[in-house]
Amino acid sequence: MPTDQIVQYCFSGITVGSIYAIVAIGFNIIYNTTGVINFAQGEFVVLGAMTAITLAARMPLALAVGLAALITALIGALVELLFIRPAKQPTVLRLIIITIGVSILLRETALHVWDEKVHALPFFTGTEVSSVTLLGAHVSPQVLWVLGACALIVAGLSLFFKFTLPGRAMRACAANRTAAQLCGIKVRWMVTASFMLSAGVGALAGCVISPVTQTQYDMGAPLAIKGFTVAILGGLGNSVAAVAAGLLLGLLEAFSISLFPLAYQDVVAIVVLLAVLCFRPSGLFGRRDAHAFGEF
Amino acid sequence: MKCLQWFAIAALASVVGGAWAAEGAEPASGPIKVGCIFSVTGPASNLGAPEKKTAEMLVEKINAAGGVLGRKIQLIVKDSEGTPEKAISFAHQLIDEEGVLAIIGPSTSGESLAIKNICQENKTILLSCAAAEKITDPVAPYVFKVAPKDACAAQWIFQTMKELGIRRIGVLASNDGFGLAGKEQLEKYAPQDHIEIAGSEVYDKATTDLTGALNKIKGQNVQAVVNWSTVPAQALVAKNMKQLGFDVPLFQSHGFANIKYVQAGGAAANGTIFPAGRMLIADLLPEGHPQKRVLMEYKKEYEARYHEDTSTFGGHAYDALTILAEAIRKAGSAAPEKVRDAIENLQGVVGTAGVFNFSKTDHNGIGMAAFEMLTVKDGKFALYKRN
Amino acid sequence: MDRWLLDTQGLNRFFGGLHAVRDLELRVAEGDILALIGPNGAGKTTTLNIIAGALKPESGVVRFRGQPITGWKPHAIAGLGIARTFQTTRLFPRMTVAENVQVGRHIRSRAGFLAGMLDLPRTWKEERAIRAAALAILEKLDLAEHADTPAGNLSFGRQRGVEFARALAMEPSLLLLDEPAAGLNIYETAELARLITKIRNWGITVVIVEHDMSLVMEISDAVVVLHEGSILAQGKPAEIQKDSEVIRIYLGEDHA
Amino acid sequence: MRSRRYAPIAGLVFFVIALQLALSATGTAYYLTQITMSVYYSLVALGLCLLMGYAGQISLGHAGFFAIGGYTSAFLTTHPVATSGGGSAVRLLQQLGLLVERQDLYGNAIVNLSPWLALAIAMAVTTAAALLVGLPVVRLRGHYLAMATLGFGIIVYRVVLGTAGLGEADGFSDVPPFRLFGWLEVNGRKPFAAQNYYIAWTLVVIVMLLGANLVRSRVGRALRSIRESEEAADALGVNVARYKLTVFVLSAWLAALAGVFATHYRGGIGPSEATAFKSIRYVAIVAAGGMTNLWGALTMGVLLNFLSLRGVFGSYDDAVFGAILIAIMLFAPDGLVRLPRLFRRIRKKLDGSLAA
Repeated sequence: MPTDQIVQYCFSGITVGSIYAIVAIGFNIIYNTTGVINFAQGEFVVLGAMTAITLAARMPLALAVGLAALITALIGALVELLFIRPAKQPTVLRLIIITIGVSILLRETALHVWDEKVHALPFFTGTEVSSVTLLGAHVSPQVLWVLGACALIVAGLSLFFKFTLPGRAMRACAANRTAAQLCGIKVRWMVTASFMLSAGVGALAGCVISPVTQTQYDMGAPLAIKGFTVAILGGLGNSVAAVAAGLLLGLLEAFSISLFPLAYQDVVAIVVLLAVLCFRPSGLFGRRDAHAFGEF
Repeated sequence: MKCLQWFAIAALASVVGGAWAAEGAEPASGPIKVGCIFSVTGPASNLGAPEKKTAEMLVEKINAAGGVLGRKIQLIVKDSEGTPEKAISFAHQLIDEEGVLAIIGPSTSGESLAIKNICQENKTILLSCAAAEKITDPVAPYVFKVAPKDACAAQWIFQTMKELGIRRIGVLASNDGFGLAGKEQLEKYAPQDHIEIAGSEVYDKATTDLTGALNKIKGQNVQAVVNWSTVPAQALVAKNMKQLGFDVPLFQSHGFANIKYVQAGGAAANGTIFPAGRMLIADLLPEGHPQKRVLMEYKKEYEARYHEDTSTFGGHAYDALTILAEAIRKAGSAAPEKVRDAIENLQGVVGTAGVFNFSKTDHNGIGMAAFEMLTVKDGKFALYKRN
Repeated sequence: MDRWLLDTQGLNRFFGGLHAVRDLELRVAEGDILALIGPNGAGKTTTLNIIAGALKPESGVVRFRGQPITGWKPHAIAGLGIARTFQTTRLFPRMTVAENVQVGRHIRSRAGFLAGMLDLPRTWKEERAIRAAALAILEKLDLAEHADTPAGNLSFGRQRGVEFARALAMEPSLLLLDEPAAGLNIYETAELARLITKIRNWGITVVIVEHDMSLVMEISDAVVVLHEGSILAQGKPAEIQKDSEVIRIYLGEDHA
Repeated sequence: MRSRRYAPIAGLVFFVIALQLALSATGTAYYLTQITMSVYYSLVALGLCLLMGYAGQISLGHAGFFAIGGYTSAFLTTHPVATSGGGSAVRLLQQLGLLVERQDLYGNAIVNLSPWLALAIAMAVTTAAALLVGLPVVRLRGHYLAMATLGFGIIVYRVVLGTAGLGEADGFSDVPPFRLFGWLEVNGRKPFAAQNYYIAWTLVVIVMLLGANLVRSRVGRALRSIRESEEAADALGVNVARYKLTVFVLSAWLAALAGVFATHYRGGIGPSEATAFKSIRYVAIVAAGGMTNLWGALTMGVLLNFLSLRGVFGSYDDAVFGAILIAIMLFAPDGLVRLPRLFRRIRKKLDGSLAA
């Protein structure tokens, strides 16, 4: 394989991988404060992008993206208030089923609010045909936006969780719910906040990738599955590991094309996931005994 | 327990007895029932949604003009979500319960093939909107299709390639009925046109990134890429190729015939070459062209009513309904066997896809003449001319 | 060798850097009530979990009637007739009390998937026997009136009783009790003491981990004091009460 | 005790026969086709109910097993067997009567494997797949289990969608009928509608009989104890891993069996039978039936599928199942079939307080 082709595979792997990583981080934010895996995470990505596309027709792009993230965050809060909070004695099984239901409802709503057609945000810089040459490979400038956004989100979130009061409160809930409650943290509202944050992050991701991947009402679920795969590969709850796992899976998928038909690309990713679940349920980077068996 | 036994005996009797009483003869008055099975939602909604809209619009128009043979057409639309199991269920429902004269659709090949035998056995006319050749090959007397032959589209592409001196190509196809049917035809006709398919990849319709696959094909030193699909990935292919600096001509199938994809592809879509019906270039057609009037009318009405652009697929529903109405008129009756015979004898029916000429052995009725080679210039469709 | 119903040799278990059980040599004589005591973190529950198969030791051997059972799965160990209760009661809350106890008959009955589906007369008979045995045990523990109540609806004390009934339904030869008196009031504790003595008199050996000293001293035949994972002292209750080392490290700290 | 257990089954038989008679008497026998299809789907729900409701193990991949059954049988019974010049294996099959000669729609003679042999192979393949997935899956809980089973389903979907020999996106559409014996055959054509209605229900009645026995047996209790507390069940001598694996395989069998019969009945199968959403629908059905309730799963399985197959939900089909999932989990965790019981209990209480 010539070097420029290898570099090209690397770039497409890293692009796809960082998209997965952002979705996985969205999973982790909610998982950490609530112990819930929100199967509707992919829908936040779609909602964010769709809203931004609608808004972008009426206002500057940056404003549209910001507003879309805000609106999606509110939808996230609404999802928590309407569907998660009222669940009594929420077992993991029940919460999984509820979030799956939410995912289906959001998807169908998107279908009927928008339509079945494909939409895309305009490129943030340049156009469809612009490409940047890096190490002998060609990439779209939007890819750099995706990578930048991913890095920014990771950095922003770690600052948020380390240095801000709400961030610390959310971490406290993750570490020990009861103790957090005793310290006067309103745990219930922290859960709502985590849904908002995660929806907002998802929406941002949706906006950055929309020019490259395009957006359609039903692309949420496949994205969510990949994001979930990455979250587990990295070890549930560990966002830095999720980035590493995302890039790893992206690269794996990119290079798998050179060996297997593209039609089996998902199979490769999921076989890896099943193998990890089988042998290292705590993820590639997690401690062997940590999280291995969540309570049911 | 006694009661149970009587039940069992009665039930057994009705089982051994077999079929229930035959349906009554076709009523000579009242509306003519036509069933539609479209994948209005689900993975093939880009086909089914415009088909449904078109069918509803056209039936309204026909009925407003007094219907066919003085009878109104009653349309019963079912959303199969692109799944054969629902298509089968709806086919039974439409035939047994509604007693429809004909079924228009399904939108996808898998569904059409799944209900082909059901329609044939029940002597209900099927006018499929899907691509696969297998729908009308081998010919089943009651089964027709209106979508143009993939084989013709493939031959048009290869002919253009030969003119350009292209010998070595890469093929991409979506993993759905449309894409696979096209890929099959490309592979079938490539050898006789002396074109080598150096690499081919099949991708999921929901794919969001094709740079990997294109990179692989790029590594095969091809002179052109053919993409065969109906899905948004058509714009993605164009974009990804430009991003990769992969500078060879991009050919697409007639599935590209939707201005949405050109818009989604933006500047990257410019220069794409593809075969298509004349719907997209209706305004460019000379005044005397047989399709000009039909196409302009359909376009105008559809766009006024639904505020969206027409697509080839909506056109399929238009053609199917037009053919059916024409056949009923010719037959002078809505009896299935007479209408069927009439369709087989239809000649020169002008539709959106072209001029249909059916025969006993050709239940598709449309050939090479259905297509023109088009290209994209400055975000608009234009006739392709070698320069 | 067969002198001991249960014995361990050189048992070690770590949790990260913590050496929870250190070269433990434990011997349980048949028919005894043996109490495992010690301050928090002494490794009592860990030892119990290792015996029951819920934890694996890093090294060492557990023998039951001379047969090594180290590393066996809990269900296999249960199959030998070693029953246990948990520190926090683990009933099957949405099953009735009777059903809870019937699960206790699992190792004493045989019907598998096929037999269960076909409901052969033999299975049917076995099922009747299971139900009868379960009811008999509930009767013995004065819980028969709650037989059809979902176990989760019972009071805390009764739930503990059901857990005992469930364990006894196994007809165990060894019963491991993990802090059975925790959360009980003095009347309930006295009741518990009588029950445990009764169980011993049925011929069941009991190993009990307990903090309640008066209970331990009242009922046990032998006491083992653990400290930082190893045995500090062992002997009759009266001897332990006099052991100055134990008083200093264990009782002394408690009283300080 | 026993007769009480079999009374509902007798009631079901009674209902099934009465329904068919009523339909043919009123000239609405056309409903039979869609009922038959729904009954096959409810078989999957019954298996999932055992796994999810009783043993407490979620599976988001059961459509995968349905597809494995259906596709294996479809592949084997449509793949022509070369009789001329075939090896000794072919001759052996011929002597055993395991080859079927038939004519296709266009009068060409073809020789295929007997559907009975195909059924046996389909079940064997399913067993292998269930064991392969089950071995790691029995060790997992909660989200991990959900993801692993979801992943399995996606793999099956991708493989049937991406493999040329399995028809790719088009699937199979020319699967022959399955002659059970004599004049009895699994066949979707109109003259066979009534007997196929009974074939499907017979399967369900047998499964209900075995299932109702199982859940009340020693094994059923053990399964529920696993759902309640794996640790306690383990400590009582229940071989948790083996029970989980066995019930996983059992429920996979039911799904695959439904797949085989439904495929022969409809004359085909497509990749849409293997999608993740299909699996989620089965979960929704079991949830709507009240999770730990075989009768609920059966009722909801037949009812919801029947409505869906008739297109009652129109373009909102998916949304309906999503809404069911949420509503059931939030407001009626005991399922829809328990609602009347809930009302009855409330009324009884009211009556009681009035009488007092």
